[in-house]
Parts: sequence; structure tokens; C-alpha cells
Amino acid sequence: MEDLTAGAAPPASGIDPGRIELYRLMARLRAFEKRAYDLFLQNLVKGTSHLGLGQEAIAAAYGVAMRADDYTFCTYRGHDHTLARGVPMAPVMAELLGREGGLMGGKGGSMHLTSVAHGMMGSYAIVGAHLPIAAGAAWSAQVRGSGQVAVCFFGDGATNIGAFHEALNLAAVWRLPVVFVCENNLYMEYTPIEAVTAVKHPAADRASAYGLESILVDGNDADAMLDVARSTIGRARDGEGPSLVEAVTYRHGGHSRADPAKYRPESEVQEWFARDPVLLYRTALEAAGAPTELFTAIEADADREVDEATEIATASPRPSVSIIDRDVWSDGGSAWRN
Amino acid sequence: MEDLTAGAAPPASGIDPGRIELYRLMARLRAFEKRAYDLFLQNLVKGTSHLGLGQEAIAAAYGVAMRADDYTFCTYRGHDHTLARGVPMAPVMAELLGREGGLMGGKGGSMHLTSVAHGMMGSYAIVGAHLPIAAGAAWSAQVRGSGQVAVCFFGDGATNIGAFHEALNLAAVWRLPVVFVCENNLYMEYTPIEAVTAVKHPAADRASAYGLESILVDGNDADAMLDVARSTIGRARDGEGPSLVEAVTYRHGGHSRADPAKYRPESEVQEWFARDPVLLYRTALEAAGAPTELFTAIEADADREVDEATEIATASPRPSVSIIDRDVWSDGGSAWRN
Amino acid sequence: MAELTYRQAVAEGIAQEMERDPLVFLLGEDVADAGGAFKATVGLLERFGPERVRDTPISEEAIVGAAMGAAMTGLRPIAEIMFSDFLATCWDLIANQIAKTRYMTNGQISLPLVIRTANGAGSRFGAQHSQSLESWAMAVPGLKVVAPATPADAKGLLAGAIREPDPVIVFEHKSLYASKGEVPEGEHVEELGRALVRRAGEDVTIVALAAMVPRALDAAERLREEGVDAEVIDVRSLVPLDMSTIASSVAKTSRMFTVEENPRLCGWGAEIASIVAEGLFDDLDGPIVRITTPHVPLPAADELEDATVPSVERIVRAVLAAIG
Amino acid sequence: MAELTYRQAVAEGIAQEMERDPLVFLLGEDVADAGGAFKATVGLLERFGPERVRDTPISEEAIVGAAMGAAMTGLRPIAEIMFSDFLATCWDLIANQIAKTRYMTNGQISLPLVIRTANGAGSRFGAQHSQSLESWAMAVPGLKVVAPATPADAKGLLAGAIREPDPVIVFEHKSLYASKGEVPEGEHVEELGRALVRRAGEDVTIVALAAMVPRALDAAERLREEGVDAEVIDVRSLVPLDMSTIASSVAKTSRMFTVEENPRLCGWGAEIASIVAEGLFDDLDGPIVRITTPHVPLPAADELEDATVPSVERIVRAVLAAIG
Ligand SMILES: Cc1ncc(C[n+]2csc(CCOP(=O)(O)OP(=O)(O)O)c2C)c(N)n1
Ligand SMILES: Cc1ncc(C[n+]2csc(CCOP(=O)(O)OP(=O)(O)O)c2C)c(N)n1
Ligand SMILES: [Mg+2]
Ligand SMILES: [Mg+2]
Repeated sequence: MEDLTAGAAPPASGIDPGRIELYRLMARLRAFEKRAYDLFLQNLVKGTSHLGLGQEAIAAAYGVAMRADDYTFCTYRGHDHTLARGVPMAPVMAELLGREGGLMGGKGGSMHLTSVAHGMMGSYAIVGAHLPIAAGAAWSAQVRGSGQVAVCFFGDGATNIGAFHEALNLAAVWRLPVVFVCENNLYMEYTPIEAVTAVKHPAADRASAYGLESILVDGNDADAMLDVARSTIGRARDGEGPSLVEAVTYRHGGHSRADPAKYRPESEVQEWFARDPVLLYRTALEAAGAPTELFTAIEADADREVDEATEIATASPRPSVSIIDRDVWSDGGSAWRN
Repeated sequence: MEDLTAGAAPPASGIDPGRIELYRLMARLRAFEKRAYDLFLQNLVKGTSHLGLGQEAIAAAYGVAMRADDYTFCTYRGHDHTLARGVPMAPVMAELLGREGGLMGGKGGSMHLTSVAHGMMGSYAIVGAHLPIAAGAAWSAQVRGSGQVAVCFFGDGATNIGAFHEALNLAAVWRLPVVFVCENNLYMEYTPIEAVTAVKHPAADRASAYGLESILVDGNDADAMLDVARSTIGRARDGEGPSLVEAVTYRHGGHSRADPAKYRPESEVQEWFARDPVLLYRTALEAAGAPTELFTAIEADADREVDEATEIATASPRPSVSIIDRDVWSDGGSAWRN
Repeated sequence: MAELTYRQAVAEGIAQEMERDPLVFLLGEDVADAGGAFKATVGLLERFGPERVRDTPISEEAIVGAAMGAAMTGLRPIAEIMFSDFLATCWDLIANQIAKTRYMTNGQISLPLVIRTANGAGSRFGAQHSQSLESWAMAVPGLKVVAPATPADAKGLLAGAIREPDPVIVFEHKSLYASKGEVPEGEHVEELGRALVRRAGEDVTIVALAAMVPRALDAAERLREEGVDAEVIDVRSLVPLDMSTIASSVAKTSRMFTVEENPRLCGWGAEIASIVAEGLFDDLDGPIVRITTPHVPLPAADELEDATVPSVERIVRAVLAAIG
Repeated sequence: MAELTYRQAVAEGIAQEMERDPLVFLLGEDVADAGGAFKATVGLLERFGPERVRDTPISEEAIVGAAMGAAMTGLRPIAEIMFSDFLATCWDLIANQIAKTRYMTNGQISLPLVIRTANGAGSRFGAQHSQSLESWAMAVPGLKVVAPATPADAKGLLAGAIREPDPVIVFEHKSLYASKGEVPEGEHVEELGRALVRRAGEDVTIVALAAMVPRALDAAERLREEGVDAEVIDVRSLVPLDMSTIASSVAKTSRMFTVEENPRLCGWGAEIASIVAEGLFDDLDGPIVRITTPHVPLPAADELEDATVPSVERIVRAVLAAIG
């Protein structure tokens, strides 16, 4: 993920370069998702799409903390997580647009972003299913002795489905190198998580059910997220087993493109916008002495990168229907009879 | 369930008649399951069968504590639970033997004992599935305002399956009148539960994940079980919501008829046989002044009841194949086309 | 008659039955406050209150399990599973518990419950949100299965399903929710198990379901231009299956085509085709042709999705090739 | 050749592949210490150790989910689901995740994994432990499906499945575990996708699978006494499907019968029947007849179960009635 640290402006002296790197990544994710939203409005994005606007600190912190060969598993709300592993923007954008140059050639769509070359092992669109799958990847890393760690992101709503429970228990019993990260953005699609959950903190209050430490973190505080990311990945890498993290955050927009998010009290929305992780982090870094020009440069870079990606993606042709019958099987085809 | 308190010998003065009733029920269950085992050995029981020998105090305590219109849901290991609701022995025995006079006419078999007339809402043979179903019955009781309580029994192994988690959460959020009773007999089929579970007490250590009190009880102590049964049912009936109980116990035999249970250390088996709930309770009642004749009479009654049931069951004809096409649908038939 | 969208008709069907029978309850994810992910339950919370219209956690096993427990103890629950793809997450409850319990208990337990779910392709949602899974349900003894193609049927078949004493899965079609059509005013209930001849014809029989019905009708118009007079049958109910309507048509036309949105293998079309191949062998003048989605997961991009599911064009070509 | 039971052959097949390839792992409930609920994994723990042969909690989604995650990251896991009925508890992982991931990722992810499961009736276990569910898997694009009928195939097809680069579900038949047969000594691997003519005949083709194969063979002997020379085909592999072996036979005999243990609707027999009704219409001399379990859940009592699943007697009667 070398490209993540590259940039026009040098880091301000005296500030941990990891923090600057983290900010840069968050700014890039923000720029990308804003553009994705614009492209919705232009009706260029096909199908549905779920943005990570407002939740960037979580994906970015883990992106910075992970080793290049670690594994990411995430949900349909996975643009940020995909980019955070160093996947270039253009093929991600092209996938949202349903183009030939898409990350999966248009076959997967926004909800299934995957780039094995970057350790991005898939975005899963059925709530909870990827938790056991992530445990399996961690099991594989464990028995191969590769030192790899699997990080699995999911929403608050996923904590009430059976697969969550099965995966957490198995991971704990087998002491698997996996980090389960619950992005608690307070809502499922439209229903507040508190209306349907027996405990206040849907993940943290359940860690003890798997013999795990309860870890609750402010998901909009990038520094806190980076600490948690490093420590949980470190534990996993050192053979100390899985962690379950609950990062509290908020999505800026609706659940998906179809959702104007009218169900949220205006005061709550205001409060959380004031706690925008990108803004907060910029303020923190400025307070620590980072110069304004640094941010100007980072943001300009991000915008340019998004512009270029958009250009490439929109120039990409429509996929050829010849791929419909391809890649059901490893032989590249889909034959089921002779 | 009037018949349960009926018996030849009067209760010893000074002893809570409920305790005698409880002992009588346990003795009846014990006698039935022993006979079921004998009938296996004679190859008269068809299919598989899972005995409750050694675990009688749990089923019996709830049987005594439940109201006639309460609902029981249990597993394939459900003979005790069925009898504890007042279902007569003969049709239960006949079902084990696959006879026309069986509780389900031979269609269900040992694993699916059901008697709606007695509130015995089914024995479910796929681990975990009946927990949400029991929650649904409790929901129905709640909205109908009937004051009924659902009691759902399951094994330690069931605590690791997804349906457990989903049912507990829903029951807690909706404050349903349901009591979940985990009969922790230390083993799944052949694997010790501790080998595959992240916490020491698979149910009790997880109650907090649903905002519930942790309730751990000696499942071989009939008095303790009766207390827990009364208090948890009382809470449910009073609108105070669900409970999750872990009753620690031990099965005397193998998991199912096929299993000689060789995987258990001899010392463990000895220890638990010494803690046989029927024996323990008899000793306790004797210490409280119950005369020996009382037990002799209870046991003689139980044996006679089992003898009669066996006679009726073995005299019952084989089921007619004409019922194969019956009762898929409520119209009594199975037609799927015109 | 009133013109309604299919999604409005669903809500009307539910409202009609909730009004009539206080034991009808609705539960599912986002069904109450939000009016459903597809807005097919809008207004029900306001009308019937939070006790009868309940939001649930994302716990599909708990949703259908609760419906089952409630149905066996006196309620008539309607459980919504947001996308039919998610039936897989609670398939044990549906296929092993709900479908089998009446039989296993020798008729002691009845399960008057409905599972409603949004089925089918056309929204570019990709392979995990676009499947047509009605044949999964058809393959399980003990489940009744309907799939309405019109707003009138969305209301009428749903109402019929709610009144059924047995479990019914209602496959609503995502791509039809916005479609409009006449719906009878006042009480409207359709009996399960009756197919409809949507277009009479003499030359060939085209059997279709749900979103394939309008396509088959369009294809029939196109075929008319080619001199082929097609009869189009809307199956509507897979279980019970109205074979007599299909058989009468095939006896008349001697040629049968099925149009299925599901992937190729073991779909309802194969079942109907093999029933005809057995029972109407002597009536047939030529091969039975199944027009289906190929046996692949569904791709997401619009061009790809459109080229995968049977199109009007593909139906026309298949019929002409077979009789040509 | 050595005479082995079917369950021994399963264990041998696994051992052969674990020996050959250190990336093959086995996981499931009670598979290690206990050697499996059906004793089909006896000896593997001792031979390959607790890291490669692992007992799991009762967490079917975790079992197949873990297998999937492991398969995409370099292992070749074999997951046991104790009874095929329990596939329903992890059907989302199988049908929505494992089956679709290669396609959705445009070929980036391969899933060389095997799910082994005990399928079928005959043990008086009742409706939740006796189903024949191979057609469920056949209906899902992205899954390969085999169902061995003999000890030799139990070993050979399992070994072939383990070597496949794609997910395969192996349906072992409960009522065959105790059956004995010759199994080639040394390495034995069968390629998927090849049916076998188990008995050559001229008059009718009987297509069968798993436990129905020995019944079809017995029926063929009985039919010979009635002057009917039946060819019996063991399908072995539903996906990929060897239609050419079936087609050659039907082209020769002009009559096809399928014998399925699954309930009637939408089974593999319907699929094969409708393929034949389309592609071999002109070769057929009479209706295609499917012999199946009726569309009911399975009853538990021995007489009832025996009368539900197709018997030798029923096969004979069906053939004679159709050609008579
Ligand atoms: C098993 C399942 N049930 C329902 C859905 C529909 N669905 C998609 S996203 C979603 C809400 C998920 O909420 P949460 O887990 O909090 O994640 P968030 O979208 O807030 O990131 C629902 C209900 C699904 N995809 N899978
Ligand atoms: C979903 C599911 N997985 C596996 C099984 C097979 N099985 C039947 S009983 C059993 C062990 C259950 O152990 P536990 O829950 O402790 O109950 P016990 O038998 O000890 O009463 C298993 C694995 C099953 N019936 N259902
Ligand atoms: Mg959320
Ligand atoms: Mg146990």
C-alpha cells in the first residue's frame, strides 16, 4: 500500500507521519464517496449503493494498520474498506457504473467489491454471512503459519443475526487471528438499532459472551481508531486470538441511494455532522501544528485522483454480454452438462 | 395435569406436597425411560431415540411449576418433557415403537413427540430451531393477553448455533413470556461442550449479552430446580420478560441408542451417578421425614403405569400406509395439483 | 376498480385482512415505521398500531420462527423477508420446521402463516439480491407458493394466502412493485391454485409466472405479427398447481413453452414440462421448450442483467425456432 | 481390489487425499475424536492429528463459512454437515456465498472445498433427518453435486471432489454406509460428470441415483423375468451432468424412467425428464415416467417410511404399467 503515503506535500515536522497518512486516506475516501453520490444524482450509478460518508475513520485506521497481505472482509457498505487497502479508485468507480473496467467487470456491482490482489477478500451483501468466512480465512492463516490477520467489518444490525454468534464463538475457541469490527452507526436500514437490541452496545456488551474483552471506541476519533486497530491487529498477529471492536459512528446520508434518511431527528444529525471524523481529525492535526497548506494539498490530490478515476471509469465501455457465461467454474466457463 | 398428583400413598405429613408430587413425577420419568431402553435392547424401538435418564429433575420441576395451558418446546431428547406435561405414557411408548396408537400415529417418531392438548407444542430435532418458535408462541400469548408462558428446553450444544442468539435477543427486546432452559449435560453428541465453547457456562455466561440475569442451577437438585422453575415462570407470567436458565446435569447413557458413551472418563461417570437426581431427592425427602413406604408405593405405581403403557403400546397395530398421504395440509390431504 | 401500483395493492391486501381479522399480525425488518424496504407496507403502522405491525431485528430465523410459534398458538402472522435471497438464512425454519410440522404431528399443529418476500431481478442489485427462488419453495412438501403478476393478484392472492390454514410463501416481484393495474374495489380475495389464461391462442401454449407474464404477453403480440397465435397462461400458484388449465391449453395447441426467471436447473418449468411429458405425451406435436435464465448467478450491470433473464425477444426467438 | 464398506471407503477417500495434499483439512461436528456420527471419519484424527481433523461446535454456518474462508486463502477444506437436512441451517452460506462468489468476483476467488453430508431415508429417523436434498444443490448455479451409490464411488467421487477447484457437495447415503463392495486398491479417483451404465439393456432406460441404484438394478432383474430388458444408469454426478450417456441410452431404448428418492416436485428427475422431452422428443416412444417419493415429508415408522420411498416393487410396477 505504498501509494497511500505518497503525496505532494511533506508532512509537518513534529507530527507522527502515520497520522498524516491516516488523514490523507480519510480525505481520499471522503472525496471518492462524495463523487459517488454525485454520480448517483446523475443516474450513472447502477443498482443500489451504500456510502461510507461519515464513517471514514474506521476503514482508514485499519487500512493504515494492516499489513499488505492481511485480509479484509466487509459489507455492501464497502467502498471505503476497498480503497483503504490500496485498490485504485478507477476500477472501483467503474464497478459502480457497471462498466467493463469495473473491479469485477460489472458482474458484482457496488455491493460486492473484491480485489484479492490487495487482500480485499470481498464485500458481502447478506448481513452477517461474512463473519464466519473471515474466521475461515483467519483459520487458514493460522494453520499456514503465515502471520496474516483477517479484519471483518460489519454494521450494528449484524450483531443480531445468528452468523455473528457462530463466528464469534468459533473464532474465540480456535483463538483465530481475526478482528471483528462493528461499525455502529446507530441505524440498520431505517430502524434504530436500540429499538431491536437487548443491550445498549450491540457488540461491546456481547464480547463477554465469547470470553473477549469489551472494546468500545469512538469511531469518529481517528487517533483512537488507529490505536485500537494497531492493538487488535497486534494481538491477532501475536497469536492472542480474536477481538471484537465496537466503533460508534454515524452515516452522513441515507442507508442506500434510495433513502433520504428522514427518520433521523434533525438534532441528532446536526450533532453528528459536528463530529465529522475528517473535520475532527483535521482540527486535531492543525492543533498539533500541521500547516493549512498540507491539507490544501491533500485535498487537491484527492480531488485530482477522483477526477481521474471518474474520467477513466466513465470512458470504460459497457461490459460485453459474452461474460455472462464466464467464470462460474474455475475452468472459466459455466457448463453444467455435456 | 391432575393425574400427576394422584397416587396410592398419601404424602408424609410435614413435607410440602409439591415436593412429593415432584418426586413422583421424577420416578415416573425414570421408570419410563428405563423401559424405553429395555425396548431398544429388544429391538422394538424404531429409528433413533434419546433418553433423559439422569436429567429428570429439570423436566419434572418445570412440569410441576407450569400451568396447564402453558407451552412446552423441547428437543429430540423430549420423552421426559412430554410426560411431564401429563401426556399419558401409552401413546408416547407407542410412538417410539412406530405404532398406530402412537402420539403422532407413527409419523413423527421419538424425536418429534407433540401433544397440543397438553401444551406440549413439539419436540424439534434440528438443534436450536425451536428457540425462535418458542419465542413466537410467547409473543402470541403476550398479544392475546392469555397469561400463558412458553418454556423451551435445549442442550448445551444448542447455545452455539445462530438461532439461539436470534431467539434470545428477540425475546429480550419484546419482553416475551418465555423461559429458555439449557440442560447442560456437558456433552453434545460425543464432544464435550467445553471443547467448543468460548465460555465456561455456555448459557449462563451469555445471559448478559441479552440483558438477562445469569442463572446457573444444579440440575440434579430437584428442590433447586423447582425454585428456579417457579421464579422464572412467575417472572414471565408477571410480564417481566424472558429468563435464560442453565441447569447443569448429566445423562446416564449415551447420546442416542447407537452410543455406548465410551468417550466419558469413568471417574466422571461415577461421580455423576452418585449425584443421580432421583436418588438425591429421595434421600432429601427421607431426611425430611418421608417414610420408606411412600417411595415403595410411588415406585410400584410408576412400574405398573409403565407396564400398562408397554402392554397397550405393543398391542397397538402397525400404522396403515394409508396415512402417508394424509395431513400435509389442513384439509387432511396432500394434494398439490388438480 | 381502482388503479393501484402493485406495492399499494400489497399494502391494501394486508390492510383488508388485518381489518377483518384481529389475529393477523405483520412482522419484519423495517416494516413498521419505514413502511418496508419496498414501501409495500406503508400506512399499516398508522392504521393498526405498533402491536400488530412490528419491526424486528435483522434475525431472519427469529422472524419466521416467531411467526411459526405464533401461528401454532392462535395468531395468523405475516412475516416479511426483505429479499427472497434471504430465505436462505432461515431456510431451516421454513423447509424443515414450518413445512413439516403439521405432518410430523399427525395434523395436531396447523400453521396459518404467510411469508411475503421480494423476489426477482431487474434492479441491478447483483447475485445476492435478485434471485427468483419460488422453485426452492415448490420443492418442499408442506409449503404453498404463489407469485402474483398483477396488482389485482398482488392483493387478491395475498389475501387468499392470509386466509389459508396452511403456510404460504408469497413471492412478490421487485420489478413489478411500480407497475400499475386495476384492482377490484372492496373485498378482493383470490383462491390459491388457479392459473389464468391471460391471452387465448390456438397455436402454442406459453406458461409464465410473475414478471415473465407481461413479457410472455408482449412476446405473444410479437408472435402474432409472425402469424403465431400464442395462448399465455399465468401460473400464479405453484402449489397448489392448476395443471388442468395448463393441460387443456396444451391439449388444444399441442405445443408448450415455459418461461422461467429462475436459473435453469430444477425450476418449476422443469416440473410442469415433465408432468406434460408424462401425462400429455400423446397430445404433443413437438418438443417442450423451457426458456429460462441460464444456470449462472445473476450479474449486476444493467446490460448483463438484461441479457441474462428471459426477454421478450428471447421468448419470440425460442418459439419461432421450435415451431419453424 | 479390497472389499470395504461404504463408510470405510469414505474414510479412505479422505485419507488418500489428506496424505497427498497437506492443504486438505477436515472439520465438522464430532468428526475427530468420535470418528463421525456415521463412523465415516474413523481413524483420521489418529492419522492426521487435531490440527487437520477438527471438531467444531454445533454451528453449521460457522462450519461452512470457515471452509469458504479457508478455501479462498489456500486450503482445501472438507466440511461435514452431519445430516443433509441441516444444510438448511447454513443454506445462505452455501447457496448465496459459496456458490456465487467466484462469479460475482469475476473469477478472482476460487473455492476448492467439499461439503460432505449424510443424505436420504431408510433409518426411521423421521422427516427432519431423512431427506434427499441433492436437487436443492443442483438448483443452485455454482455448486457441483455428486451422490455415490457404491463404496468404490464413495471413495473415488469423494477424492475427485476434493481435487476439484470448485465447490462440490457430496451426498453420501445413510442407508448405504453399511453396504459393502470392491474398491480399487491404491490411489482411486473418479472424475466428476460421468454417469455409468450399471446394467445394459435394450427395452427401457431407468435412470437412478445413490440408494435408488441398487433398487433399480433389482427391479431390472425382476423386469427381466417379465420379459423387459432394462438399462440402468447411475447418474453419479448431477452437476456436471452426463447427459450424453443418458441420451445414448434413451436413443436406443426410446423409453425413459427416472427413480428419485426426493419428494416429487422439482427434483433432478424433472430436470432430466424435461431435457429429454426437449432434446430427444423424436426418439421417445412413450411418456417419460418419474418414479419418486410422493410430495410429503417423510414419516418415521418403518412401514410408513418403506412405503413412501420408491421400492423395487414400485419401480417394476411403474415400468410395466407404462409399457404394458
Ligand atoms: C440477512 C439479511 N437481512 C436483511 C438484509 C437487508 N439489509 C441490508 S443492509 C440492512 C441494514 C444493516 O444494518 P447494519 O448492520 O447496521 O449496517 P449499516 O448498513 O448500518 O452499515 C438490512 C436490513 C440483508 N442484506 N441481509
Ligand atoms: C443443526 C443441527 N446440527 C447437528 C445436529 C446433530 N445433533 C443432534 S443432537 C446433537 C448434540 C446436541 O447436543 P446438546 O445440544 O448438548 O443436547 P443433548 O443431546 O446433550 O441433550 C447434534 C450435534 C442437529 N440435530 N442439528
Ligand atoms: Mg448500522
Ligand atoms: Mg448436551
